[in-house]
Amino acid sequence: MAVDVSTPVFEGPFDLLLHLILKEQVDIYEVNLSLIVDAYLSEVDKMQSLDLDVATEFLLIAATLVELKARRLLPGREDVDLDEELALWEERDLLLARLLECKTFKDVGRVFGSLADEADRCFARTAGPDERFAELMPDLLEGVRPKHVHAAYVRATTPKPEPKVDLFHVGAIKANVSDALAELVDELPRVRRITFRRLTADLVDRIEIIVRFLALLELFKQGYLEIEQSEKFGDIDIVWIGEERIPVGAIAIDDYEG
Amino acid sequence: MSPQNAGAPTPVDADIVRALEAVLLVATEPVPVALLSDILGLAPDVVDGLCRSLADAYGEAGHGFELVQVAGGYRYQTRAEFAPYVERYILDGQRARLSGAALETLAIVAYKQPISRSQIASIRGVDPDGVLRTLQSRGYIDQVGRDPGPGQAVMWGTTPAFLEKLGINSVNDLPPIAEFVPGADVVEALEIGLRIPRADDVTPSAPTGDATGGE
Amino acid sequence: MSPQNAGAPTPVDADIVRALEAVLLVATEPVPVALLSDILGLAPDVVDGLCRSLADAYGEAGHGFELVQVAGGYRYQTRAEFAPYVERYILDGQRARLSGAALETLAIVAYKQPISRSQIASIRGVDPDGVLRTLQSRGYIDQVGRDPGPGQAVMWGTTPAFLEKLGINSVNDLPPIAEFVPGADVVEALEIGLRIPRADDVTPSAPTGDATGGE
Repeated sequence: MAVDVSTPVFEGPFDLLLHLILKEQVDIYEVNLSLIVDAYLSEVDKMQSLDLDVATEFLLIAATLVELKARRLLPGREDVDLDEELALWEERDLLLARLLECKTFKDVGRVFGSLADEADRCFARTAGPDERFAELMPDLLEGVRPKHVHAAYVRATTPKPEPKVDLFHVGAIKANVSDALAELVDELPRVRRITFRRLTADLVDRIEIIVRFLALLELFKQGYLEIEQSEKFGDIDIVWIGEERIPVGAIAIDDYEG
Repeated sequence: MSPQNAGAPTPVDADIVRALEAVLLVATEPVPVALLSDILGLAPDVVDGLCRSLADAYGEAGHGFELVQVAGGYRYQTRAEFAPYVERYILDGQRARLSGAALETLAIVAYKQPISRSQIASIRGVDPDGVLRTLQSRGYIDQVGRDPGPGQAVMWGTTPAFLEKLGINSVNDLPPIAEFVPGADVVEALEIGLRIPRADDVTPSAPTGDATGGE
Repeated sequence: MSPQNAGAPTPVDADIVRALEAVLLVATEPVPVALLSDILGLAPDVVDGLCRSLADAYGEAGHGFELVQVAGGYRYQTRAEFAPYVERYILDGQRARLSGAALETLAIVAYKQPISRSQIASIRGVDPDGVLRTLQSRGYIDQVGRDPGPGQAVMWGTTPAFLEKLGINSVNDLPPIAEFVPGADVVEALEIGLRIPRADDVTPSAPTGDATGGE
């Protein structure tokens, strides 16, 4: 098999998600979600020719994951908005369909690998007609002059310029959860209580907000803060309940050691 | 076992079968039935029948070579079991294997062609540019046109070299994609992995999932 | 008449005869008995006997091809009486122009000979095997030896026929390649030239590289 499934190097977020769910059989609550979201972000970052549709799609899927995880972290709510609920199901189904499609082609890829391995063992005859037929062979060099050979050599040996990467639309998405975490640990103990709206007011990109939200969830999970929402659609209050000052390194993000 | 009998079902001169063998021997790529039909002056279905009989005859006689239909034509090739000997002869014959990423991308292009890079990106969830460049430089895919819609994205398709790499005659010979859709067990596992907790679910009291999040 | 019986005089496994057929089928030049002997692990005279029996067997069975001993070794070739069909294939079935990739590979061989396929691959970034075969079958390049180093890679060079077609006496008559690294502007101009094919790009009489060809 050409595909080594045990490799710890994942090819993007779908690959990682499929591995976690199908091979490790974890549910995403157990997973450090920031890892998957970071995988998304680095793919968006890598997009060599900018493709806003694809980038947006990736971010929406990342947002769905965040929402799914948030559901399981935040205290159960008794009043559930039906529209919101349906929308979440729809997004979840979309993500599921995506993973199924990705898995389908992964499996086809494996079948292609076996076909190619089998075909590689058979060698075609390529000797061509022998010299008795030489004078019949069309002269492919008709009209070619030494200068054309020279030009072809220059073409073949000139280094190809690196394609220019145009990322100004995406801006510098350098956001990752570890950085956001460090910022929060620096900021929250001083302010003690702040609304999520204020905490993210200076952020422009939706993805930065998602990342900061993930960092908050991580802190919540580790018991450093409480999250309160007094009314539906009201502001979410973030309350720091941890130590006055903690060294940044003290907060370990659950590292993925796949 | 001899080629004289190979074309038995049709009253074809034995010399025609030998002429067929001669043409196939000098060919440097699979010869389409239409071309053989022109060269031999026989109807395409007769030629196709001759090729099949000849292939069967070689199989029964037990030769080290075989006649196969690949990439839209017939060609002679060595039988797989003699690869060790052939590789001893072809010192430079090492054949690069395709990576998992390349195979998956080929699978998508093969079944969805013509397809744009962004459609591939959204299926695989990764930027496909590097893999597309590799596959194109190895001749397995090529630009087959442009999307008529806005943006005029380059559309990709597979090449005859791809068919030869997989040893198949046509992409139509591939099994329907439905046969590869994951089974109920996989769907169920994904549903569990991505389940939406009901609103009245109790929040896990001690989210110590970190320990299991690793492996 | 099957190859199983071909080696009858010596108690040789039928599979060895098939392996012999497989090696002969992929060979692009006559295979010396000594090389066959190495590959099959049999004494040269046994191999020679096998080849003769095999040639006889093909003759009796009446194939369109034959196994013959020519200068340098054994090879498959078409039987003379089917030459008209082979000629029709050559005239009908072959493309009549050297592709850009083939011309570039030919240029690399011309300037860097003797050169191995892996050296060509590293310059062009693609597997050159198919192109090398085409160029060799046209008689423009040939194997000029083997690398004395480990692996003994086949080394390629241009032929006298190539020089004759170009109307020069020696590869030294080709325009010299400047040992300069092209500046960024040149690279960009080249890139633009490659990206936007001009109408006259398709004929060999005006390849795109002319403007930057350094004349």
